[in-house]
Order: sequence, then C-alpha cells, then structure tokens
Amino acid sequence: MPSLDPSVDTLPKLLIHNASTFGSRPAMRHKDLGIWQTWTWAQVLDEVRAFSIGLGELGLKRGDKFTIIGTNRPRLYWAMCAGQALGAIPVPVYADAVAEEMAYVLAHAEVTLAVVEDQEQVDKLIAIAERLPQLSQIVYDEPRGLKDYNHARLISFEDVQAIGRKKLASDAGCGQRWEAGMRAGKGKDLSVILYTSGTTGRSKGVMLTYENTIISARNANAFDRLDENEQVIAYLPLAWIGDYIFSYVQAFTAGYCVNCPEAQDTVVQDRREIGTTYAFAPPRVYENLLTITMVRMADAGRLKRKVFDFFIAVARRWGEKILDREKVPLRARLLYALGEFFVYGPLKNQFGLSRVRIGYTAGEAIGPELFSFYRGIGLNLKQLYGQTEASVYVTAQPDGKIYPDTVGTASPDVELKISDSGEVLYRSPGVFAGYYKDPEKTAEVLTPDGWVHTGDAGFFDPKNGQLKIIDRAKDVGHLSDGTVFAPKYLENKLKFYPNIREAVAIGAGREFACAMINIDLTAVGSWAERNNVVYASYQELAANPRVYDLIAQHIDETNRSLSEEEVMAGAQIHRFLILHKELDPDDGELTRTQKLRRGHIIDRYSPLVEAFYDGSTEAQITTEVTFEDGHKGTIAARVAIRDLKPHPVAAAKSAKMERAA
Amino acid sequence: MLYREVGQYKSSYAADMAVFPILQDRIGIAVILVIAYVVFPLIGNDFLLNTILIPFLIFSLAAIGLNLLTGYTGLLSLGTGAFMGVGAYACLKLTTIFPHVNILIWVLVSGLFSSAVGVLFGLPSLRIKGFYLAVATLAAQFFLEWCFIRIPWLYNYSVSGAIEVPLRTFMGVPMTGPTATSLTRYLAVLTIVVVLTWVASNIVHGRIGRMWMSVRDMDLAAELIGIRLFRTKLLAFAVSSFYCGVAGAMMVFLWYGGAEAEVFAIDQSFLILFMVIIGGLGTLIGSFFGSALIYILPIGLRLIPGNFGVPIRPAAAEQLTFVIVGALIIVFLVVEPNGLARLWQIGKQKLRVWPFPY
Amino acid sequence: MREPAANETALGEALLAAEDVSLSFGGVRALTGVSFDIRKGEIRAIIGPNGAGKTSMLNVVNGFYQPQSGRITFKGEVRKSMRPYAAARGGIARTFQNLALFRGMTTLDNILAGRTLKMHRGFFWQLLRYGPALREEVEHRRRVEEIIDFLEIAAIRKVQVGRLPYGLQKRVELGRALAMEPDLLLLDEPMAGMNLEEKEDMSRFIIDVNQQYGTTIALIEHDMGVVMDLSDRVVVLDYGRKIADGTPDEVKRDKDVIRAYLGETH
Amino acid sequence: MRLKLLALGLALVIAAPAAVTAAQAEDGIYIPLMSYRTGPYSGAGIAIFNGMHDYLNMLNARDGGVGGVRLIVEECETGYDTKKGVECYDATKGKHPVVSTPYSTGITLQLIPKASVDKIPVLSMAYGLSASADGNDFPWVFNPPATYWDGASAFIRHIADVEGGFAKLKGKTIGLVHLDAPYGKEPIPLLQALAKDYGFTLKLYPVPGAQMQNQTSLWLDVRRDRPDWIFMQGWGAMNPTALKEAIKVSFPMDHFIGNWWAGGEDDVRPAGPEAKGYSALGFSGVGQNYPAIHDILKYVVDKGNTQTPKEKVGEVLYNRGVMNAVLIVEAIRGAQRLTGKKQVTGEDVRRGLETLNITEARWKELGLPDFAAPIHLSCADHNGHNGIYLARWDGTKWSKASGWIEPIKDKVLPLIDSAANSYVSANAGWPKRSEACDKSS
Amino acid sequence: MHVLYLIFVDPFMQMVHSPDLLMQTLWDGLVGGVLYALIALGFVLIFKASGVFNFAQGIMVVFAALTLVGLHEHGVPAFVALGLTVLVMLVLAFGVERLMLRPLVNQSEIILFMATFGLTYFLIGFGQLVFGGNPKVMIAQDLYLPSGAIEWKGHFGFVSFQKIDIAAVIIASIMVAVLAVFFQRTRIGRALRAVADSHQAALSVGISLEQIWVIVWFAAGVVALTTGIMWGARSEVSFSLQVIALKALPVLILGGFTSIPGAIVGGLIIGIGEKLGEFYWGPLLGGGIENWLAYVIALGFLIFRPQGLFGEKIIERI
Repeated sequence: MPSLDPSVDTLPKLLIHNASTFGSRPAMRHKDLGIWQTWTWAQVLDEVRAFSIGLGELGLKRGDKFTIIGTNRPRLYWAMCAGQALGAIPVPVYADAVAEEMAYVLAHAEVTLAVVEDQEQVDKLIAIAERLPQLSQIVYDEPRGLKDYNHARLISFEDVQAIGRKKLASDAGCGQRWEAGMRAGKGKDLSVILYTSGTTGRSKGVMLTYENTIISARNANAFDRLDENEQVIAYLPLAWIGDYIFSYVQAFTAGYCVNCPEAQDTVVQDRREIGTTYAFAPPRVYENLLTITMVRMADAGRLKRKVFDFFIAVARRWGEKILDREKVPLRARLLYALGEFFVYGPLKNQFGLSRVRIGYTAGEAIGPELFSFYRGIGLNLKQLYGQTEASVYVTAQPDGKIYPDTVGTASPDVELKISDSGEVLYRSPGVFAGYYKDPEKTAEVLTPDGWVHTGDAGFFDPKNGQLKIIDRAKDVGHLSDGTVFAPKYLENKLKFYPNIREAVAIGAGREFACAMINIDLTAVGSWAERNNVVYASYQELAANPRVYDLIAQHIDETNRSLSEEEVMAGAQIHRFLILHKELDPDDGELTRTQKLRRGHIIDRYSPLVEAFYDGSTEAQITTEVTFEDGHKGTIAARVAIRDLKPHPVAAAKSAKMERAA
Repeated sequence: MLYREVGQYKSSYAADMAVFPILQDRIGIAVILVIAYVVFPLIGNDFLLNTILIPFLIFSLAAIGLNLLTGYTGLLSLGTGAFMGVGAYACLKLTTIFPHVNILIWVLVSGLFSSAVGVLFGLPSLRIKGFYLAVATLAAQFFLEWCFIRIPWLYNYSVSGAIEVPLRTFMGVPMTGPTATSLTRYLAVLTIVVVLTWVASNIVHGRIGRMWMSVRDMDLAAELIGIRLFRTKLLAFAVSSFYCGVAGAMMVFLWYGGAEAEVFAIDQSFLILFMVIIGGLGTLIGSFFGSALIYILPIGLRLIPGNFGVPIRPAAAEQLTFVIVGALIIVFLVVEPNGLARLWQIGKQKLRVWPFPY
Repeated sequence: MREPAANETALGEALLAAEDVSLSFGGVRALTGVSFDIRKGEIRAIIGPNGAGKTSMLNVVNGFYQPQSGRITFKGEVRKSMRPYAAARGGIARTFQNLALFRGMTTLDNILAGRTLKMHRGFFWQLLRYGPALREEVEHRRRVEEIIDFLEIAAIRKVQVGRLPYGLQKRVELGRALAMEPDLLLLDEPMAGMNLEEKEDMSRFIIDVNQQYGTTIALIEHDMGVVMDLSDRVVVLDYGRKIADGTPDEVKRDKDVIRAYLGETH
Repeated sequence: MRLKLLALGLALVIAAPAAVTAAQAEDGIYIPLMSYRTGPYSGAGIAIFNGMHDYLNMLNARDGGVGGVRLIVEECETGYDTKKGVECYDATKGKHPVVSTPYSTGITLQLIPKASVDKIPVLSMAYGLSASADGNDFPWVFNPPATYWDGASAFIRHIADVEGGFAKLKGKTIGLVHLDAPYGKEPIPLLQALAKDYGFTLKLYPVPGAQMQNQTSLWLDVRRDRPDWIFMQGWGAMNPTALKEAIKVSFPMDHFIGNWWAGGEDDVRPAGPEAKGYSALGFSGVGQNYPAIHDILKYVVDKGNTQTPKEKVGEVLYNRGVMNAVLIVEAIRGAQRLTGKKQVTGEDVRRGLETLNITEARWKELGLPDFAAPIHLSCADHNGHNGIYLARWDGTKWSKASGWIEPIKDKVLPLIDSAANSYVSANAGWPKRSEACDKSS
Repeated sequence: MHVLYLIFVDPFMQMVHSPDLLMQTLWDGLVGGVLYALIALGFVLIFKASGVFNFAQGIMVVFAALTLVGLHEHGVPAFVALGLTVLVMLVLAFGVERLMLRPLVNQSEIILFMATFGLTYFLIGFGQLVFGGNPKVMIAQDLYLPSGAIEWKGHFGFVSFQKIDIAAVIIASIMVAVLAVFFQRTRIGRALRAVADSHQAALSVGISLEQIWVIVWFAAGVVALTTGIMWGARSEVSFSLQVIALKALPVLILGGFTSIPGAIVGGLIIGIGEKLGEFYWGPLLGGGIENWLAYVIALGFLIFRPQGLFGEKIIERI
C-alpha cells in the first residue's frame, strides 16, 4: 500500500504546502455581489488559519465532530479545513435536509459545533436544539436577518476570524502552536465522516482518513493529468463524497481553482463564465441540460430546427468516432466542422462546457444515448464508478477507451473482483475506515482482508475488459418466466426522453414489466403550450390523455430498442402509468442525491403496482406528502394505466452477446 | 453563434462595468478600427473616403450629439444644424485669429462655443417640455441661421458670404484647404470621431449618463433622488451642442472645404434627427447606424440604376430615392420603432443564445 | 426567532414633525390642519380611506407640494418650502404608489442612480471614466451590490426595469431609495398589487431595513394586517384631516377609525 | 422578419458603394452635367439642362460629336444640394470628365479647390465665385461671359442711359431686392462702390431663403422707401413672388429689373400680364429663331430624344443651357486644335477655355448669329466681362429690349482683383499658378 | 440712446405718421396669419384626434396644390381637377391610416412624428415623380378666384387689398365655420371630440378609431388643399412652399396643440406680429428677421405660459 509523504499527508498540511508553492495562484473564487471574488492559496491559508484559531478559542479540539451545513461557499470549505487543522472531524450535512433528518445525523455524530450558511440553517438547528445537547456553538456565514437572534450560542464567521486574528496578534506564539498542532495530525487520522444517504434505511457515517482521500485524489489527478491549471465549479452538495473529493481534496492535491456559483439556479451561467476544464456531474445534470436544449429548440424557428437536427444527426453518426480519433471520411469531417461551428460549439458554450477537457459522469449509470449525445458533440465525457466507501474512485474510463455501457477499468491502486454471485468487490487505499459507531454494518460491507462489497451486480465486458454494472445486486431480478429484469437499465433508457423525468420499472417476479413515469414539467409543459393543452397543475397535466399518448410513444420506442437486445428483449414494458405527483426526497422517494428508493416507492404505491397486474385500467391512490415547510398532508388521485404492445424480439442477434451476459 | 463566452468572467467591478464586457465585442471593435485605420486608407479612393466615409463619420458624430440630448436626456431638439453652424463659424474665426494653432485643436475648441450657445437656447427647458421645447430650438435654428448670413464678421467678410477654408497644416501635412488629401482629412475625422465617441460612451455609462436617463425616464423621480433637473438638462445641452459643434466644424473644414450658411439650415437638423431616431434613441451605436442608413442609403440608391443599367433618368431616380427613403423610414418605424440599434441588439442577442431561440 | 423589538422604548426624538399642514388644489382641500410627527427609528404608518390625503401628505413632506399653511420641521430645521432635490439632500427618500422607476435603465443603473448624491467626481473625470471617476463608480457599485443582495434581485441585475414584473419593480424602487441611505424613507403603498408571497417578502425587507440600517420609515398602506404587523405607530387620515394617532392597537379600537373604515373592506 | 429587413437594408448600404467603381467610361469625351431637375429650383434647372443636353446631343446626331469624337453626356442629379453636388463630382471624377459645370454657387465653391488637384476645369457660366474671373489666381475656374458685378454694373449703365447720364443718378434711390444668401448679396459691394461714385442711395431688401414666398413686409418696406429703381438678384420661387408683391404695392414694372437668374419664363408667368414691362438681364438669345436651334428641333426634339416639350425650346433658360453647351464644345474644339489630339482631357480643355474666342462671326458659324456677345477669354481673364442685354416681358413672352450693354469694367475689375487677392490670402497656401499660358487663337 | 430711440420711439412715430402703411401692414399680417392659421388648423385636427404631430402638413399643402395644377396641366378641367384632388386627399388619408397609423398605434409621439417625416419625404418624391419638379402657376382664374386689387385711398395714403387675399380670408373663415359646425353639430364631429378627450371613451361608445383617423386626415387634406390654392395663387406652386409650414409651429405653440380657436388666434398673432416686427423693427437688424421672429415671439409666450394661450394647464400627477 502506498503511503504519503508525512509533510503533506493531511489536508491542512497540503494547504500550507500550496500556499508556498502556488501562493499567488487563485485557489477559490466565489461569485458574490455580482463579481467573482478571488482568493489565492496564500489568502486561503490566511483565512483558514484565522478561522481555525478562532474555532480553537471557541473550544473546538482534536477529535471533536463539527458539522458544515450550506451551499457551496468558500467559507464552508475553509471551515472544514480549519476544523481539520485542529484535529476535529467535519461532518457535512445536506443543506436541503429537513430538520428531522439533520437531527438524526448530528446526534449520531455527536457534533459540538456547526458552521452554517445562513438564517435558514440556523433556524433548523435551533428547532432541533434540544435534541443536540452537545452542540454548543453555531457559526454563521451570512448575517442577514440574524441580528436580533440570541447570540449566546451564535457567532458570525467574521467574528470567529476576528477572535483568531486578535489571538494571533496578541499572542506571538499562537501561530506556531497552531501549526505545530496541525502538524501533529497524520495521514492515518480520521479526516471526515460522510453520511451516505443510502438507498435503504438510515444513513451511515462513512469514516475516511486523510490517506484514503488524499491517495485517491492523487491517483485520480495523475490518471487524468490534472494540475493547478484546472478550473472546476463546486455546485454539488457539500455532504456528498463526490464534492468532497472533487472540490476539496483533489483541488488541494493538484492545486487547482474551485469556483463557487452565485446561487444554485445560476450554476449554468456561472460555469459558463468560469469555463470549467474538469467537470464532474451525476447523469441528472446532463439530462437536464439535454432537456433544456430540446425544449428550447422546440421553440426555435423551423430553419434553425432543421439545421440543428441535421447537425445533431451528423454528431450522432460521426462525433464519437472523431473524438476517439478514428478514421472518418473527409466529408464527415467537414460536416462535423460545420456542425461544430453552427451547433456543437455554441451548444457547449451555452452550457459552459466548451473548455471541459475531461468530464465525468458518476453517481449513477447514465443512459447510453445521453452519453453518446454529449460525446457526439465533442465533449470528452467519461464514466466512472465510485462509492463513498472507496473515496470515490473504483473504476474510471481512460481516455480513448470509452464505451457508453461500461464504467471503465480499475482506477490506480484499486483491485477489483466479481464475486460468485456476480457482485463487484474492490480493495484500494481509499477504502474507508468503517461506519461511524456501526461495526455491524461495517462488517457486512468490509471484509477483514480489506475487500468492500459494492452491492452492485456487474461483469467484465469481454470485448474491452471494462467493468459493466447492471444494477444494484439485489435489484436485479427475473420476470416470472425467468427473463432477466434489470429495472435501472430500463429506467435509464426511459429517462433519455426529455419528457420523462423519472421512471420506476417494476417486474421482478411478475409476468411482465411495467413502469411508473414522472413527467418533466418543463419539457411537457412547453409541449403543452405549443399544442394547446390546458392544465393547471402538475397533477392535471400528468393525467392528460394526450400526455399519455406522448409518453406511450416514448415507451414504445424504448421497447423497440429493447427488442433488439437479446438479453433484455423479454423485459419490454407492457403497461405504464404516469404518477400524479413528482417523486420527492422530502417524501423519502428519492435520496438526497436524487436516487430512486425503489423499495420505498413500491411500498408507497402498492395499489398502483397491484393494478398493473390485475388488469385494471385505472387505480385510486392516496399518498402522504410533506410540504416544503415541513407539514404533512395527503393527496389522492385516480391514475390511468395504459397498455402497450411489445415488439417482436429481433431473433438471433448475436450469440456472443448471450455468452458474455 | 459567434459569441463564445465561456471563460469570460469578471473579477472586478471595473471589468464588469466596462463598455464592452464581452471579449468578442472587443475583438469586433478592434477589427472595425483596423478596417477604419488600415484597410480603408489602403483601398479607399476619393469617392469612398470623401463621399462616403468622411460624411458618414461626421454625421455620426452630430447624431451622437443630438442623441445625447434627445435620446439620453429626452429633450427634443430641431436646432442641430444651427449648433453645427456655430461650431463651423467659431472654428473659422478661431483659426483666422490664431492661424498658427493646430486646426484640429480649433475644431475641438469650437465645440465649446457651440456648447455655450446650446446652453443659452437650453434655458427655456427649465419650463417647457416636449414639442414645445422643440419649438424653442427651432427659434435657435432660425435665429442662428440668420446670424450666419447677417453678420459678415462671422464669415470674415468674404465676398461670397461663405466660409472659405484656409490651408492649415499639421507637421507640414496639409489638413484643411484645397491641398489636403482625402486621406489626411479622413484620418483626422476618424480620430476625432473615435475619441469623442469613446468620451461619449464614458459619459453615458457613468454618473452623468444615469442622471440624463433618469431625467428622461421620469423627471419627478430624478428630482427626488437629488438630481437638479435644470442643471442636468443644461449640461445635456452643453455636451450635445459640443458634439454638434465639432461635427459642424469638421463638416466645413475637413469635408466640404468651404460652405454657405445654407448647409446649416433646418434640413440639416431634420436629417440628423432622422439619423438619431432611425438609428435608435439612447444608443451610441444607433447614431452610426442611423447615419449610415440615412446618409449612405440614398447614395446607394442613386448609384443602383446606373450600375445595373436600368434606364432611369437621374431626376426620376432622385425622386424615386425620396419616395423610397420616405417609405423606408415609415417601414423601419413600423418594423422597429426603437431603431436599428434595437435590431442590432436583438440580432446580437440571438447570436449570443444561438442555437437557442432565447 | 425574531424577538419583537422593544420599539416603544427605543424610539428617539422626532425626526420630522408636521404642524398644522393645510394644502389645497384650486378649491379642493387635500389636507386640513394635519399635525403629526415621525420619530427616529420607528415605522410610522399613514392610513386612511381612498382620497384621505395620504399621498398628498407624503408629497408635502418631500417637497413636491408646497403647503398653503403650516410648517414642517425636519432634523430640527423648520422649512416652509423646499424643492424635492433639497429634500433628497436632506436625507428623505421615497417610493411611489404607481412606481416611478427609470424604465429605460437596468436594475443596476436604477439603483446606482440612487447614489447620485453621494458621487462627487467632476465632469472631466467623468469624460475619461478612469482614475477617480472609475474608482468612485466601483465603490458605489459595491454598495449597490449589497442592496441587490439584500433585496435578492441579483438575477435581474442587468435587466431593463421596464420589462420586470410589478413586484420586482417595487423591489427595485425600494432599492433605489435605499441606495440614498436616507434618514427617512417614505413608502407609498409598497405592497399595492402584490400577491401574498410578495407581500411577505416586502414586509420582511421593510423590517430588515428598519432594523439593520436603523432607517426611519413612514409608509402608506392599505392592507390593515400589514400595517398592524409592521408599524410602531399609526396616523389615520380621513378627508384630509387627522382622525387618530397612536399604536396599532389604540388605532384599531378608535371609534372614528372604525367609522371611517366602515364599508371599506380591508 | 425584423432581422431579415435589417439584413436587406445593410446589404443595400454595403453593396451600393462597392458597385460604384464598376462603371467605367466608354470611348468618347465625357461630359457630366450636374443637373437639378428636382428640389426647390428645379424650375430653372430643368430648362437649363434640357438646353445643354439637347445641344450636345444634337452635335452627336448631326456631326457625330466634336472633331469626330462622340460626346458622352451624363446627368447627375444634385437637387441643388451642395452635398449631393460634391458627391456627383466625386462619383464622376473617375470617368475622366473634361469639364465640370456645378450649376450652384455652393457646389462651385466646393469644387474650386478640388479642380486644380483633379485637373478638371470648372466652368461656372455667369455664376459661382466672381473672383474666379482672375485667371492668374484661378487657372482652373472659368465664369464667362460676365460676373454678377458685370450684371449689376450693366444695370446701372442702363438706368443711367434711361435717366440721361450717370450724373442724373445723383440723389436717386436704388433698391436691391436680393436673396439673403451669398449669391444674392454678391452685387452689394459693387453697388455700394457705384453708389459712392455716382451719389445714389442704395437700399437693401434681403429675402431670407425660407421666406421666398412670403415677401409681404419687404415690399411694404419698398412702398415706404419708394426707391426709383429696383434691381433684383433673385432666384427660384423668390422671383414670381417678388413680382406679384411688386404689383401689389404698385411698383412701376419698367423700373424693376432682374438679373439673369430672374428672367426666366417661370419667373414672370405667375404674374402674367400684370408683370408687363418688367425686364431682366440676359446674355443669350431668346426664341427658336436660330439655325442651331432649328437643328436641335430637327435632330433631337422631333426624334423624341429629349425631355423638352417643343414649345419650351428657345425659352430664356433653355437657350442659356445651349450657350453653356456651346462654350464647352468650343473649348473642346480649342483643346483639340491646340493639342492635335481628338480625345482630349480636362487639362486640354482648360487650355481650350483659356484660349476661347467666339467672335461674332464664329457665333454665326455656329448657327447662332447674334445669340450672344462675342466672348474672349485669356489666361488672365477667365470671364471676359462681355456684353449683356436687357430682355423685357411683354405679358406673354420675353423679347430682347436692348443692344449689348457693356459692363462698367473699370469699376468691376479692381473689385475682382481685390476679391481674388482676399480669397488667396484667406486661403494661405493657395497654389501659385503653374500652368503655362497658350496664345489665344 | 439712439438705439433706444430707434427701438422704442421711432417705430411708433412711423405708425402714426403713415397710418396707411400701418393699415397695410396689419392687413398683410392678417392675411398671412390666416394662411398660417389654416396650416395650423390642419395640424390641430390631426393632433387632436390621433395625437400625431403631423410634420407632413406642410408638404400636404404643396402636394394638394401640385395635384390640382398638375391634373389641370394634363388637360383636366379645373373643377374636375379640384374634385379629383379632393379624392386624392381622401386616398392619401386612407393610405396614411392603413399603412402608417395603424401599424404604429400606441407608439410614442416622437415615433409618430418621425413617421410623418417619412411621409413628407415620400410625398416630395412622389409629387415630383408624377407632376414634375418645376414650379407651376396656380390656376386661380380657372377656379374663378378673383385677381387684381381694391385700393382704398384716403387723405393719408392708400391701402391695397388684393382680391385674392380677401377671398382667402373669406374662404378661410368659411372653412373654420364649417369645421366648427361639423365638430359641434354632427355625429362624426362629436365622435372626433370624444376621441380627443379619451381614446378609451370613444371606443366605448362604439366609434372606430380607424374611421376617425381617416376623417381627420382627410379633413386636414382638404384644409391643405385650400391653403395650397390660396398660397399658390399668391406666388406659385413649388416645393419651397413647404418651409412656410414650419411657421405653423409657433402658431401652435401660441394656440396650443389641440385648440382650433387657438390655431386661428395664434395664426393671427404670429402673422400680424411678424409683419409689424419686420416692418418696423426689422431694418434695425438689417431686415429678414421675420424668419425667426415668430419663433421668438412663441418662445416668449412659452416662458410665461408653458401650455400656450389656449392649452389646458398641465398639472403633473405623481
């Protein structure tokens, strides 16, 4: 196992290192008050040091847990580092979590201090204060509206820094003592606890050491040749391992610049302004962009739409080949160049992706069509397969060896194997130290010899040796006739259509496959406007028969494409319905990272599931929902069910494929 | 499509408040300047320089002047021609009295005289607005026109009663007068127009521009935020007249090379007003568009029949030109009342969001 | 969490006092002998049925109308007549019932225009827009950005205000008034025509302005609920006369007020 | 929609100037006519350009051009607008014109400085800059047959004749009704000088350009002042209005004399018979009764190659156009003679003009006997200060009412000299004459 | 001192000394004023009903007169030509409404103002294209307009009244009277006034704005034709006549943009004022001051009464 140079084996140490190596290079930017405020590495060190010492004065000490709640703001990243410098362990929490969820995590992690973004988070913490007896201090970044709050346990970020600065000024040895204390930290120390949202059950706190994350980050930087010149935009939840590694650890190890957007809804604009070179996003982000594209193009003039469609077709045909430097005819190259000028370039520009050298999609499987679309227009999009427990990187696709249906080869220093049951296992320096206060669960996942059960079913593609993930191991099932039924596979296919926002495939143990659909309000709403479909609410739109027609068409196309795949052909969707409400993390239907919680959904909507298989054409459903302000209510609806005619199976496609599967 | 704005981020307010915050626009301006300073002088014949470009630039400057008053401050003026005349006559007097000072300096200084006269005739704006104010400026127009004819001192008692432009050199190169080449004059005009346009853009993008626009958009509210209406309006008159005056001085000294008072007649005022409105009120670039359309288009129209061998008599062509220009003005107003600059903006916006429609 | 500020005790001396103000147009009397005061740091509401002379009162305060009789004391100075710009210089800012924005300008420029009085760089620096003039612009831009941030209108920073929805325009107008850093802020029906959510936002802004910047606010509002929630003291006008003056609770119980409001459903 | 229109508009704007260079002169002598058949003065312009156009075309039809070279006649419409005039000049410059006839004082003034640079002589026939009669200072500019000063002095000579000698002028009041523009004010210095010499009082009655059709108060002034004679330096719509107003104030028509731009048919026709007795200066014959005019009728008008209605041929301004064309052609002939070339250039024609000498006999040869006074130009004298006659309106038509009246040259020439000097001194750096001088033929 | 004498004493002395000249001046001023008033009337009609500041009124005068004379030149008998010209003005009114006003409805006044500029250009070109650019003689005799003058001699001198001027005054008076009756008594007239007060109100009583516009433009066209005939008979019909139309602006300033009596009174004030000014004070400045005097008179009025003589007081509501 590789180990780290002890001078840079923790993140605070890396900060000191960067401050001297990259001193005047930008470390962070934040679009605030209308412009991009920039901090160099040296300035970041200064800010972090002052805050850290201030935190020390407030009583934060080695081994304490403290939480970070808020959107991507420089000060929250600094707070992590500042705490780590004291030997305390940050426990970032999803900012959009309701107070209830927070209460569990914070109590479980026994946090003593919280650094939060604004009044909203402060309010949440105050609401659950009595359940968090250890929580002694709340530090806030944005003072707005907090002026009249009781400041007994409340202090602003500036004030903490002021304390630190005062201390530094008044106590000459303070700086050295702080640095010495920080140097006492070691690579093997626990660096962070990240609570995984978990598709099932309560969250688990994944404990990662400095070594775990730093070695993983280093390897990743080397793998993609990332250096201090990269620009990334930090917009994913702070509590997600992806953001932690990508916007924090990798930035610290490579020395690149992390940019915080002005607000969540200006991310695309802000990304465009910055021109990120390295992008990391779950498929949903790419889906959204494509949806926006299609919706807007639907409003474009006829000529423009023709041009667009034509060049997108060119991109589909030749784009990936050109990206992979394959031989293509000159005509195609010329057409593609024209397309680059007229469509692809501007499109990438609109989304701020023009300069992206490497883009990763991770967190979930991406639909192959979606993936090919982006690669077709010249975006070097790659897949990686990762887990919180692995400090992200398990596999990644090396440049030039990219396939839409695989997730790549093992990342550096990662060992991979497939268990007899088909489950993927790995072992690497990034493997976590265990679940916090949960040895039982730890033992379930982490074998004594260091292998981690991913819970995902997969196999190595014999053509290229890359790993292919089918589904959650326990989700892969069979129809009653024995046909393989991989729900996520179907769902991803469906979600390629901009009109379909979410799909839940059902069929394990049943005689055929069915799907529950969530329509995309933006896309379908725009369609409705153009087609004079009147609606007052999501529910009304979802129940519209013409919308059903629209979706039926999409599913039919999906079925046709399935019919050409021998393995999946039997799992064509026979019946579907459009859900009357959007799946929502507040109702526990999605995780905070927007993954389906399939089991929960099937439970919640069991009347609908039953209706699929008893032949009824509609079903009554009443569900409990949580509103934004936290109070609960119920909504009831009659949901129609549509039948579809499956396509005949395209016979004898490829025998090899069958063997491979 | 041409706008690739990825990576253009602003980390200072100064950059964010720049007149051309987008890189591609800055490149565009640079290209235009290169064409103006290098390409045109290289390829331009006298017709292009003297008949198209010099007048185009001069009219643009006058249009900017009027635009500052009418477009930015909302004060309608029909006296532009006369204010241009003040500049021209002031320049003549100055260079007569002080012949050794560089003529280009006098061209600029004569604008100040125009300013003073502009302020004088702006005084009624204290009490009157809109078309009523326009009539006050008409009084200026006719009174000044009368002065140009009636005060022989103004035209140096020349027998012809016209301004006769003397030869003036700059570093030995004739700038004005018969021996000055089109190229020299073009470069002088271009430089003055570029510099003054830059200054105008500075003014309108800063505090003064905001004050003017405040007065234009809602004078009561402007007063309420502490703007003194009268002073602000007078300042607009002064600056606007300065630009018109410089344009007038250039018109006589660097284009015509001599002129009768008639060229500063009411028609001139209307012509400039056309330019401003067709170009777009309250935009500097519109002044250039308006000048191009109103001045160059008729020239083009006149040339078309000859070049395409259409057998049409020049007089008929001229009359047709009137018909077409008149109809075009109405058509343009119907199609885009906010002027060519608005169309330009829309076009630019379309390019910026390409391939999306919005 | 907001603990009701103890305004009754925190109130300072009178910032502005109107004494026996009468105003008429031609033969129509708009105000008859109205006296009231606005104390430092309070939120003072002026209410009354339509045509009660509320707006006229504000217009007198900031100099649009010259009252025929009576006098106004502002910051200890007695004035008889005053031009609006002088009122602005004195620290009075104002928003209008029907919006008086500079429609052709962007949000940013509108609010920046509110800083005009605070900008001093001379004409010749303006010509260059360089050096001191640019530094000044930048400095004020920062202040304006804080206001933009405060009012949560960052997304419309560079949009022409004429194209904004009504509610946002109201916010921009408030922003412009705030940019003047006034001692006294006059709001003429700040919530007219707004939906519930917008009203809540606006109320929050008004309270925050009052709390955070310590600005004294006088507002006209129709929505009684809002008035009662926001204001420290209320003066009630009817047919140009003052009929009541006091805390919201006192006013609510006042017989004259109830009578004046009978038939008016608010 | 909007964008497409914009694109179209811009395309037009861009394409137009580009197209200009495309046209090239064909073989022949290129004579551009800066015409104004539109605009406020089109009434006069149409007649003049018809005359020029028809005479030149007649030569092409009758003689195949001049000296065997066809004349290429092309009109460029100025609308009497200085801007467009200069534009015309620049636009035609590339086709090597041999002469420029600006037909507007404003345009002339613009072209004077350009002429020597571009080597195109400017022929401004009895208009333009009076000082340009001085060939030493203005080698490229010609204004035969007479200057405005000559005209005004001829007027004075005429009234002296009528009154019975110059001595009788003493104590008389002479009014000058003039357009309030450089053109109109031109005679003032001469008349002032003469007033001093002969002891008459000069009263000025300026007509502002915008008030041309609104002269009531001016004529009330006339009525108040009761001048003995009135000379009118008028133009365009000013003339008929003045006549009508004069009639209104009962000013005696036979004491009302216009200069040669106030003596066209259109000027008097609105006043009709009531204007009977009004006279105007002229220097070219009236009527169709000349062989050359007959040729025009035969070769051009009857063939339908003209815009002139038959009855308008021979009108005052039409014939003036003919005369102007004769001057051009004679200058070309002179140039051909001097150089021996057929295809002459602007420089050659300048020499032709400087040696122009149309004697009475030559006028006859040209088929225009007694059409105009003999014209003789020289290097120093670009005008000739030739004889002028008086035409009188009889209520329906103009007819010649006097013999050739000589201008008072000894008063005019010093004025020309000083005007030329002041022009040159005002234009520091005005080029010295470098052109050689040809012997007159 | 002498200057003061010349300004303040001498002119009045002159007036007293030669009352015939004074009367003649006043009469000429009156006639000029009537013609100004007619042009201004055209402006007012259009401005009142459509809010358009019609710059083209001046060219409409020329165009109407030119059409009349031009038709006659082509051999159309005078009164037929007159009828046809009225028809042409109707067509013009329709054209303007359909092609210019309707598409520009709700635009700001300066835009409409500019559009009438376009119309001016169009009519200048079109008129010349069709009828030629040369000046024409008004067919006064064919229209049985009188010529010659009535001279009124007294012991103090004589005053000359041109018959055509007398006719002009009479016709103008009739015109104004007819318009007044039309506005006051007819249904369409009341509709016009309703539009002037409020477009909304007019719409609500079921009057089509489009019809109103056509009517006012047609009425303005007829007024223009009358003006054109009168003015053309005084000199000639040429395009330089349009400059006179600008004189209507100070008239409007004095009279207010929406008042018909204002237009008449304003016209008379300007007409008489500028004649008196030019005649008695003009020589002090070398003459020709008529050109701007009218504007300065108007400006003087404006400074004391910004809304004009008959305009309504502008009260700014906040």
